[in-house]
Amino acid sequence: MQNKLLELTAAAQQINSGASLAIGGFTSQRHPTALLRELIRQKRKDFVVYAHSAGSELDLLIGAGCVRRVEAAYLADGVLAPIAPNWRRFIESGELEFEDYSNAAMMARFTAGAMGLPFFPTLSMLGTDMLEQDGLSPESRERDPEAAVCKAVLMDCPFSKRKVVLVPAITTDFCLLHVQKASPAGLVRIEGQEFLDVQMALASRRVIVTCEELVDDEELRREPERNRIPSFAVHGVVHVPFGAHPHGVHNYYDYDPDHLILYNNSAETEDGLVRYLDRFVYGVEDQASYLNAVGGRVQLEALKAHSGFGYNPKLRRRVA
Amino acid sequence: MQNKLLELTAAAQQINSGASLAIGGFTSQRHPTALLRELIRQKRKDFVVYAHSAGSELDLLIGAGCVRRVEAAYLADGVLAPIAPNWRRFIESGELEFEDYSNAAMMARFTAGAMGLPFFPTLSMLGTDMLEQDGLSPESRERDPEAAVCKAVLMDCPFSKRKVVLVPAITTDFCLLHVQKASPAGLVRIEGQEFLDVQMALASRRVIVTCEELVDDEELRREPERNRIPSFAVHGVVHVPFGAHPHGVHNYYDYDPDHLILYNNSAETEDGLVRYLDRFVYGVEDQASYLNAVGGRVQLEALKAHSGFGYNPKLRRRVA
Amino acid sequence: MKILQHSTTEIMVVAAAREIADGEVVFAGTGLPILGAMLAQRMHAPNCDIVFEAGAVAPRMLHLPMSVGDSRTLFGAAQAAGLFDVFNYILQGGRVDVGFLGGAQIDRYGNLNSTALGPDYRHPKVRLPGSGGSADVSALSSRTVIIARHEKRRFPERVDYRTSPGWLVGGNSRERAGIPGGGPAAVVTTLGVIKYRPITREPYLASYHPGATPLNVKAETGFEIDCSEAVETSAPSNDELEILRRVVDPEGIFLRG
Amino acid sequence: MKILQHSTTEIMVVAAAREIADGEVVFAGTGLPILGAMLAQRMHAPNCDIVFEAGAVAPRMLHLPMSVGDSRTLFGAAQAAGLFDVFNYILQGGRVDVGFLGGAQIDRYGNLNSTALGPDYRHPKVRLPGSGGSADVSALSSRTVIIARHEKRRFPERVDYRTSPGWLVGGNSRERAGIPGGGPAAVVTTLGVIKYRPITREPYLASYHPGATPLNVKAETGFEIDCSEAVETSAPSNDELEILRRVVDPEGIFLRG
Repeated sequence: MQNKLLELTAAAQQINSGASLAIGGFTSQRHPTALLRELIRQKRKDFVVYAHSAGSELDLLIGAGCVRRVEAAYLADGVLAPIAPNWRRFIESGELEFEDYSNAAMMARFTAGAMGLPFFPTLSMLGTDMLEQDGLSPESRERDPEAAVCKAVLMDCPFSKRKVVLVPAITTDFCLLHVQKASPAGLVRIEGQEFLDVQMALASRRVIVTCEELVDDEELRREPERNRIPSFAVHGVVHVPFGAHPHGVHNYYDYDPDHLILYNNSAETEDGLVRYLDRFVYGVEDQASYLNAVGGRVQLEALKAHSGFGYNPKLRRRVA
Repeated sequence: MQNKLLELTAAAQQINSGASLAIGGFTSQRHPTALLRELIRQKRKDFVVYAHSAGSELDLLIGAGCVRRVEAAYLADGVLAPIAPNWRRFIESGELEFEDYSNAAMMARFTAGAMGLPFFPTLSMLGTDMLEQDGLSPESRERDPEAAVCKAVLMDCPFSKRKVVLVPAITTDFCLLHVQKASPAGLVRIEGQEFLDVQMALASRRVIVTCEELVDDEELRREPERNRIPSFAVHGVVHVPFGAHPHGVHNYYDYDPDHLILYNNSAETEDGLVRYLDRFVYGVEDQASYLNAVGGRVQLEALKAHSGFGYNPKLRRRVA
Repeated sequence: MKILQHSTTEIMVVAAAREIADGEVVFAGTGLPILGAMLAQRMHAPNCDIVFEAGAVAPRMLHLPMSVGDSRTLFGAAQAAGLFDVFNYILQGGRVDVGFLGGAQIDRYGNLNSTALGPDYRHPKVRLPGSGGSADVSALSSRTVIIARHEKRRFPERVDYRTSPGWLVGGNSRERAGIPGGGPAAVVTTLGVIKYRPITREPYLASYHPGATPLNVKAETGFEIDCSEAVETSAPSNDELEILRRVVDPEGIFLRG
Repeated sequence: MKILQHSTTEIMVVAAAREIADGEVVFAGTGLPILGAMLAQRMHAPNCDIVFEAGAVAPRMLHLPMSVGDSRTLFGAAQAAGLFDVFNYILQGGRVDVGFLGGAQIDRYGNLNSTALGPDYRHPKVRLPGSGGSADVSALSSRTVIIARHEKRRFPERVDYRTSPGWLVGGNSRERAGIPGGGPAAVVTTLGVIKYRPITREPYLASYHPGATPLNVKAETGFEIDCSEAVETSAPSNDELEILRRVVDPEGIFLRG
């Protein structure tokens, strides 16, 4: 049995500038943020990121100047950050290439990649400007070998005469996930909502998984119905407790409302963003220092999920 | 909360002659055979059955004269019945309409129905006679409102120029499943392989589930990651222990090699089939009498799954 | 008995909740839609099943989620799935009775914009988060209910970018575009409830909230709206307000947003 | 040490097992393919992962399954999935290194028939079970290994019905048809092992089993086959036979079929 265990720094070293990425999670949940901070520290550039509903994990990567293009459906952290601040600023200032799809369309695109299909059909996006207006110009699509030849194609179904939208497959160089449990051999256990992690992983050439807990392969084989990604599709496993902070991990800890608001407020200005990066990314050398910087044991304890809930029902979320 | 509990006879009464059916399970596993025997007793006719890899459950339905047309990939019970005998005889004598697809293509067709799509793309069946030769004549397709307008369509992908096969969606009137556990509100728990039960259920207008064990909704809500069919898509729940016999149910009991061979040998001739039907279908009034007829407590005890295996590791399968 | 006073947010949520019938499958977007669905479940629609695009299906939530991906959406859930199952099997599969949505802009025919403000999509004045599941819910639910603050700048004749399809340009234009679901049934705002005529899909004011008038609505609406049949919205009951404040959002996350 | 005698079934399974390299992902069809994969896992390929179309992924089977849907395929499995995941994500997703198949007829270019015998598909002389996953594995694995009893009637120039694509009509015809996977690498029979030339895809006899001769092979083959380079298959080792008989199929379900 292959041992796929890696240290966080070594995992980040595998991920080259210019790579295309899929990042697991959903808005404020289960993003591999520790790994993303390490990528920022290692000064990666020019990523193309495909996402459905991303949160501040991708916003931070954009703010740190690591991203060339985003194709996505949504960037926000719920009410804590109704518009992801760098996403907004970088697009308004023309510094970021972007393409808009709906969540169902991005889901369809990743699913096509996972299934080895060149496209996927959807009934969504009909009648919307997402089919009428492109974020990417035809020239930039031609220039960019990563980009699909066009955004979507409208077809008449040969069986029913209904209109169907075809969206192009996504296959990324890397998929980065954060999950509850993983084994050194690459078995992965997701608890709670799956989001789109399974399809993102299978649409990727290499999958790197950070996890809250490292467990035996045997333990995960005891309930094979709950394993949804074949271990032969997983290439690296990194043990990173609190690896999704400031986002939440079902059954482990809640999102951190204080930090998410601090992030959102900081990132609304360039200066604020620079100070945030200095304090929480460049100024900390590893995950342990980061956890100290965000409040250490006391703060983390306050986020811990309560048994039977999966989150902390006592968490104060209305931040003054 | 709606109570969807039904008796077996009442469940069968809902299923009208002429209906299109999807039947859960796979070759020798987890078919709703008790419900199918009740349909035969109730003299239903003219079913259109869509299947992937069916076993003697569908073969019996064909033999009893209940089926007008089958679209499927495979009918056999492994080495116990390498060719389903009625499937063979009815086709060779021209008494059954049929259409051949591969398992992946039937999976794709049910998936399209489950997803509300009129078709699904696949890279399979390219270069095969399944794309060249139709079982159904164009006239019989035209006559039959249930049939798709054509078997499959070859297209050039507009993004990649690759060849892609489009197969038409299946939506059935009824999906009949047999599962390990279900709740009166219609939550369903499948243990072991899912086969295609989830997609078949979601591609159907009405879903009737027979189960080994009736459990509380609360019990199934404790592990929501393992529930894969929304209860609002399930319309009837019937408690039928050993409801899949002679097929197996993972974690409950094994397939019955003696009975499967007895079936296969009987069904190889018309006379034998008539005798089998008299003895095991028409001659038994309910599931309890059936279980007595097939060997009662002693035989069922010998099939019971052992803990930690999901099947009976001591079962003698080489029948003299 | 003292009648409780309500805020404009509260009556909006209450009026939205009343659009849900018992036993329906409700797809709820982030924000006020969640409050509306949770309130309905505790009032007249105890058997409605709520579905969230991030993966929670038919939960019995105890605590208000801050977004549709929140772990709180999973409490007591019948299923913990993901985007794949929810969008493909439940939404596009035609199993959602009513989709609950918000939007930054909403136009005459109930089309929504949550992508970008300004005339040039590629160089917007304000870049918004994007569709998320909004376009999908708008296209694929049997009907939708939209919740929005009633301000003139948010209610233009035509949205700057059509993220989510309403009745498009009215008449049968939605059907002609091949959109399978049923379109907006109601827009619940801080001032009243807008509905649409059956054939023309022209908007009309169905009701105005206590304290508001048809004139207020006309003044805050950037398109022509027929107010001739409008009646006053029946005020939130004490029960509705109590449950909303004490059970659904005791922290005041959205109600005191 | 005494050298154990082997049956034609046994040498076929042993030769097939040797086609699996350690660490590969193997898709196994019902029957002898399962024996081959289980034997390989216990001999030279302990880290190969076996995949079954009914849903079992990477099991550590203790007991021989009678078909690919058997619960025995699940023992120690990494995943209990279903047709959807296995066909879409694993097979069509390009993750299967080698597919193991049988067939009632196999022709010159390794095309298989498991649908119907006779000239008229709609009115066949013998109706067979159908493709099952055979067409899919043949189209979508990186390579396939076919296991078949070597009899003239089973090895015609052209199959009556092409259920599963081999090299079609030779040359680059498979590629031209748009089939993504890599085609048959070997046909392991009761008499020997047939392989295919790189460009022309013409069959040739790579080896004949002990006790058989190239002449036997030619006599039992309905198409022309080049036997000029054939060598004798190395006999099954005692280890291979012991494991096959005592561990893989102690009941003799397939070996004494």
